[in-house]
Amino acid sequence: MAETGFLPKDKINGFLEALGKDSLVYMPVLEGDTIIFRPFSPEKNLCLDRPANSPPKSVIFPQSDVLFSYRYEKETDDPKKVSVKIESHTDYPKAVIFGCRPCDVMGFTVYDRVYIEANGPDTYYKERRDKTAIITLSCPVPSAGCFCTALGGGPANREGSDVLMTGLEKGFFFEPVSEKGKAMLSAPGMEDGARYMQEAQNKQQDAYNAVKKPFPSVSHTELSRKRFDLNEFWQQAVSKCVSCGACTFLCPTCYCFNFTDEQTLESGERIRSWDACMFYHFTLETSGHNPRPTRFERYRNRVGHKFLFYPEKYNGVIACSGCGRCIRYCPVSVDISEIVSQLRSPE
Amino acid sequence: MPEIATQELRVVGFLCNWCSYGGADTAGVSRFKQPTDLRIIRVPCSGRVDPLFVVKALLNGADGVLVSGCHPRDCHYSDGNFYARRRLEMLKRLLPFLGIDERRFYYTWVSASEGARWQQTVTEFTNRIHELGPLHIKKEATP
Amino acid sequence: MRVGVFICHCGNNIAGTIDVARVAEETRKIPGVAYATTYMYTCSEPGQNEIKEAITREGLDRVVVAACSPRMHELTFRRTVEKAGLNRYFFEMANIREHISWIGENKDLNTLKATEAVRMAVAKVMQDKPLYSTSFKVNKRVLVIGGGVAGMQAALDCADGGLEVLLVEKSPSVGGMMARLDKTFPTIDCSICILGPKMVDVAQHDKITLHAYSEIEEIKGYVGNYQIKIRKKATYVDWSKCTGCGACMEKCPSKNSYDAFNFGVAPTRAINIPFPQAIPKKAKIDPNYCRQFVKGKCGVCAKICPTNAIDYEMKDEIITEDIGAIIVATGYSLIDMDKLPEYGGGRYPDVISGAQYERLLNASGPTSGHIVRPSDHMEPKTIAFISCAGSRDKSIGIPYCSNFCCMYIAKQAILTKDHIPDSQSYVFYMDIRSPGKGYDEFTRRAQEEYGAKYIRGRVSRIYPKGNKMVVRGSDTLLGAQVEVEADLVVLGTAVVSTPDAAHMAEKLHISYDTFGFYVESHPKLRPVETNTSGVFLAGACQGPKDIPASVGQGSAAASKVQALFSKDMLESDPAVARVNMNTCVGCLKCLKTCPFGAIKEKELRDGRVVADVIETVCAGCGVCTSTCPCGAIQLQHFTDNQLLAEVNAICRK
Amino acid sequence: MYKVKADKLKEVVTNVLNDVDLVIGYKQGFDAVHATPHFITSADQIDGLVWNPLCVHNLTTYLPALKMKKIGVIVKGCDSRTIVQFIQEGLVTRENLVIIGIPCTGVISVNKVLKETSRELLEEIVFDDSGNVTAVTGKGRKTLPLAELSPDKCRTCQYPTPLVYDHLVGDPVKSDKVPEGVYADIKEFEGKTLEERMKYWEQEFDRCIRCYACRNACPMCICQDNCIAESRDPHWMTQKMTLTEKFMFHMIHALHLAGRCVECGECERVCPMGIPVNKLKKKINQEMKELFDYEPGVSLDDKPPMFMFNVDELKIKEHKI
Repeated sequence: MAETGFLPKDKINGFLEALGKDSLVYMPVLEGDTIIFRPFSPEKNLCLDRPANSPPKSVIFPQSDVLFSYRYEKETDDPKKVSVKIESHTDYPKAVIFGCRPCDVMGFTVYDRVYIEANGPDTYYKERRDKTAIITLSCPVPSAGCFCTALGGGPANREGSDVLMTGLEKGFFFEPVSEKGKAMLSAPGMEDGARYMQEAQNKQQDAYNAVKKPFPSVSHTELSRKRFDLNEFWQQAVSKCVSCGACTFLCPTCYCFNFTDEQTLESGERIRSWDACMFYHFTLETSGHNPRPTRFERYRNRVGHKFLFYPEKYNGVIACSGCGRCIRYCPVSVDISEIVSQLRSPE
Repeated sequence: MPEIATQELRVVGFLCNWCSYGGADTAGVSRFKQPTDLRIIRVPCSGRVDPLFVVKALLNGADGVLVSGCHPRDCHYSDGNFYARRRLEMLKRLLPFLGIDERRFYYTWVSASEGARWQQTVTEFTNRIHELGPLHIKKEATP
Repeated sequence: MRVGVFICHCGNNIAGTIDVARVAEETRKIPGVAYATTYMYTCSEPGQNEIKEAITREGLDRVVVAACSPRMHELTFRRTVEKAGLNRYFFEMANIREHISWIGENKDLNTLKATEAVRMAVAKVMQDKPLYSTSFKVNKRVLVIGGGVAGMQAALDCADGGLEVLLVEKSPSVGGMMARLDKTFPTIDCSICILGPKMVDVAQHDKITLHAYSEIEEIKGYVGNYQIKIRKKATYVDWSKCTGCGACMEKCPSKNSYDAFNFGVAPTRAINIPFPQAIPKKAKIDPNYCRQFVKGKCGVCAKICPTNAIDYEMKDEIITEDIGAIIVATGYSLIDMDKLPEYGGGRYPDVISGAQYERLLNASGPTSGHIVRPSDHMEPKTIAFISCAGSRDKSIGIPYCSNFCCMYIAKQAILTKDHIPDSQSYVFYMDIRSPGKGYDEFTRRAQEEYGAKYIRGRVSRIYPKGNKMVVRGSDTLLGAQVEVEADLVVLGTAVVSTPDAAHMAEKLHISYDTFGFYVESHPKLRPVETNTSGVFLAGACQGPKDIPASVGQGSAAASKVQALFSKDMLESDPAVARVNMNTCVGCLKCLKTCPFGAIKEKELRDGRVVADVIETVCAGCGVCTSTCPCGAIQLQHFTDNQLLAEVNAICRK
Repeated sequence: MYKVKADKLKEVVTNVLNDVDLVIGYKQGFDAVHATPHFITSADQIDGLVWNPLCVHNLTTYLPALKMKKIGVIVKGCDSRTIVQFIQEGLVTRENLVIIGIPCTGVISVNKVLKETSRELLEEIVFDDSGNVTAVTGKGRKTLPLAELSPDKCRTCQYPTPLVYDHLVGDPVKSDKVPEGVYADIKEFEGKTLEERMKYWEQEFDRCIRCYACRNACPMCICQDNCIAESRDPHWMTQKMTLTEKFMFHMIHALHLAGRCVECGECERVCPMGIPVNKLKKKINQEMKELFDYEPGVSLDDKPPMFMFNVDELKIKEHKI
């Protein structure tokens, strides 16, 4: 049994179709100029040229998720008696994420600590996570704003993936990371990867070197608390922020959510939907008071959560994978890497 | 809750209390027979009808929406229907751009005394919606 | 929530074409509904008692009645639930009669529709919030606009009831149209003789303040608390000094001023007292004709005035008053004869209007009651009267009947015979409209006793021939063409609204119809109220009316005001717009669009500016709510959520 | 040319800064092809100011929130329309504004540049006076006329020179674009059948992630934190990610901008999912012009048509069923 695999370019569709037999396969699809993860179908325009605009986090952590629905039922004899029937929806299908990037997967490892390890598993998350296999593509070249290497990751980081693919001239080199991954080596069209190992490693090394490093490395202990607490610093840094949710909703490591109940006359649903600390409502209290009324306070929280609070709670792990999306897609180009390096530089 | 009878389509009407709702009453008092698809929502004035109500209805299952107020100059609140006229006209012209047949939305003026005009409006509009058939807007979204 | 639903049979009116039991059964399945039943006549007293009992027995906190139109019984049932201790706004009506049982033929579909109508009402009532009206003080002064017979009657009745009255008349004297009539039908009373005393009462009543030759400049506020501005137009005569001796009028050298009071039958002086019985009997200068104004020199009146009342420098004066209610009695006008070219009105001097003829008949008129024709001052022997001159004529946009022309033409025919025994009157009519006590007998007398020849048919053309006017028309009874060679033609010109009717309506925030007549709240049941509380209608400003009708409506309006003022405090309607100051972004688009100026800016402690509703001014149209982008201003009882609840109840994906 | 203007601009800003709390301009962004808003409160920041076709942002979007402060702001022709609209709606205090206008010869569309350079990492981008743009990547250099790289709004721009300003940096520029061109894209889209249009919007809106970038970047979206897309009272929308809800949100956005959208295109530029958000508003604007001869943000004494009326509407005819 081979250690690694190789999948010729022309075998991809067959490979995905095979996967599709027992699971829902999501792949990056090009729509106009936008790349977005969509369920596999041969007609769709698979695109691996660059990271998708939005990470595949919604596959495991849907943007809006009906946790359960409920129905009121009347007892016909006595219209005053009402009973409630609750129905939960956790029978998720097996899923495969194909062609996401190491920085995307790292997001799931960030969630795992919170939703599985820390305080008892969140069934909705865990169920999907367990049933999902992740086939990651190592990045051939960095995109504008990428800084994964500065955060200990890299274009070929294996953490969290089941398989790491590396795009080569004639096809894709497969390195299994988990048992799920190993199983894929026996997929139809898969060849032994041994003779492609070297080419792949060179590719991965070149990519690693190409990624820009705004700072050599970062740990939450190095950041200046003093500057972090200084309002003027943030006003200066992010007064231009328009306080939209693009950064958080595109972020592979952001995992905040909100609950809402939606009710009709007879029935209702409890919905868990993404929330963003950049939104005014995120901290708005019923009284009307808002502890984070201004935009810079909200942005400070975002940086704080990723580079201070999370690491403090989860032995030093930074909750940012350096995918650069928040920089690339920010309406006003707020650059988190620049802000972090400013927090890093000595007082 | 009985399901919508198969031959019926969903037609929603926003009627101002003073003229058109009264006109519908008059039609009733005069026993002017009408199709039964229409469901009437009473508002104080056509000026109260935010075009978004029409959109909301159409996106959420209505096959046709009808808004009716006092004739221009006869508004109970003197100006309400003048605002309505501009805003609803704007919406009517936008709908086809979205791919929704503008004939699914109709706004008009019926006074409290115009029972016959009301009967004619409801009948013709309902028939029109039946010609156009149900409005299909895709409902599911990919995660 | 525990909603109670009461479905009315309305005898067979509803139960005949809707399976009400089925509706109740389906409604019972809705979780929020604790009780649903049917009742034969829910609006009957036992029906209402059933609701009250159910509220206590079943512990209901919201009520829906599915029956007739809320326009019929909403108030009734609101009181019912209130009596049972619920807030009156925890109530909704589903209109399953006018909108369903009476118009739908298929019983199953009707039943389905009714079920959904109830469902919508339940959804709405569950979103309803309790509303409480606030009370405010009433200023018990009345403004009466217009000093015609209707306005004077209203003013006198209010004043006699002890209310303080401001009477504003735009011409120099009260009296209006009636003061210009010669006699009144059907009694042939002298018009001014019976009106004069009323005019004097108005002048002398210590509760009435008369502002003649004045106009309403501005009206602000709301029922119980209006602030008004009155423009007292410059008369160039100090009325506090003027004794009405008339010396100025005799000596005034500019003798060709237009005489509005006499409908321009003959000229008058630039300084004049409109008529002998004028109230107030004061002189005023018409600067369009007065030499002092036109040529810049004259000053005769100033010289001869025994009390030095003349003041050429006088300016309009604006006075402000606070009042609590308004009676509008602005009267009517007559259509301009130029608009009737086929009759040659305006073109031929001997074609005149009925109003002008009144002045010719009148003893104190310009001809001292001698009927002479304008062209050559000869006494006419053949007089043709033409009714419906403009009235009931769609082609010039007057489809309605002017109400009293038939009667006054009959009267004028009779008076003509009295004045000129050897005269012959012809009356062209479409059909004779003479309802009312003694009216029909009167028109018959004109024909039978006074020999007026009535010809049924429209006049097609009038043209001069020698010194006669040829009136050509068709006699539809004989089915023949007729031609009458008349010395004088009198047109029963159509009654139209006053030129500034629309303008006044906008000041008052009341609606007016396409003809400019003011619209009453209900054509049958609220004939003197308008849709703006505190504003009432009297007389022909609401539509053509004869004298008794106008007087009656004047009294009716007065009694409405008396009733309104019988309380010291009024309750405001709580179903008005309300602003959520936390979410209002202060764009003030609501302020720009509010038809009533009911929204003002308000600065909060933190300097934020938000919108603020003046509850008593807000009429509850909801334009602001559909204008506000962030839903911060919500019309109570018709909030977005309440309407959305109804939409969601019927539009489900 | 740009260099010269930039220097002139710095002079003006230096003076303006004396009597305002803040001047909003542009500085270089995180990479070669991005500029970013520059909030200048002290003289030492002026040096960072840049002026070139990378200055795409509509900086006026910050103004309503700063209504109480005295602000200097740098505007292109298109941006200036926003201020005109603000004034029409009373959303800013003119006295508190110092408007520094720059006659504009067009900006770039980052997306178009990236496409032309097959999304290689850009090392440098050069704008020369002949109106050419040279993009330098690891793979080499590519030179194209600015016109080919500019966003669609520039290609039909009618107002290159600011319509309202206190200082004008550089000489006024006349538009060489035909007015008819402005709504060409709308007319073209209307060539589609109803079904095609519906399908189009369903596909586009389906990508929406409701991040509200379009809303927050929109200068005319004055509700911002109080948008009804997120509120429960009124409760127009749920937080579900169904197509219906996404559709509804974009309708709210479009209808609330009816007769107000100045077509700065920010909503579309900032959309991370490449949704043509501006199209609906352009369509409405086309109708506003047709119905009320009204064009948002071009004349200080116009009134927005949705907040007024004529008793007799010349262009609105009674409809047949």
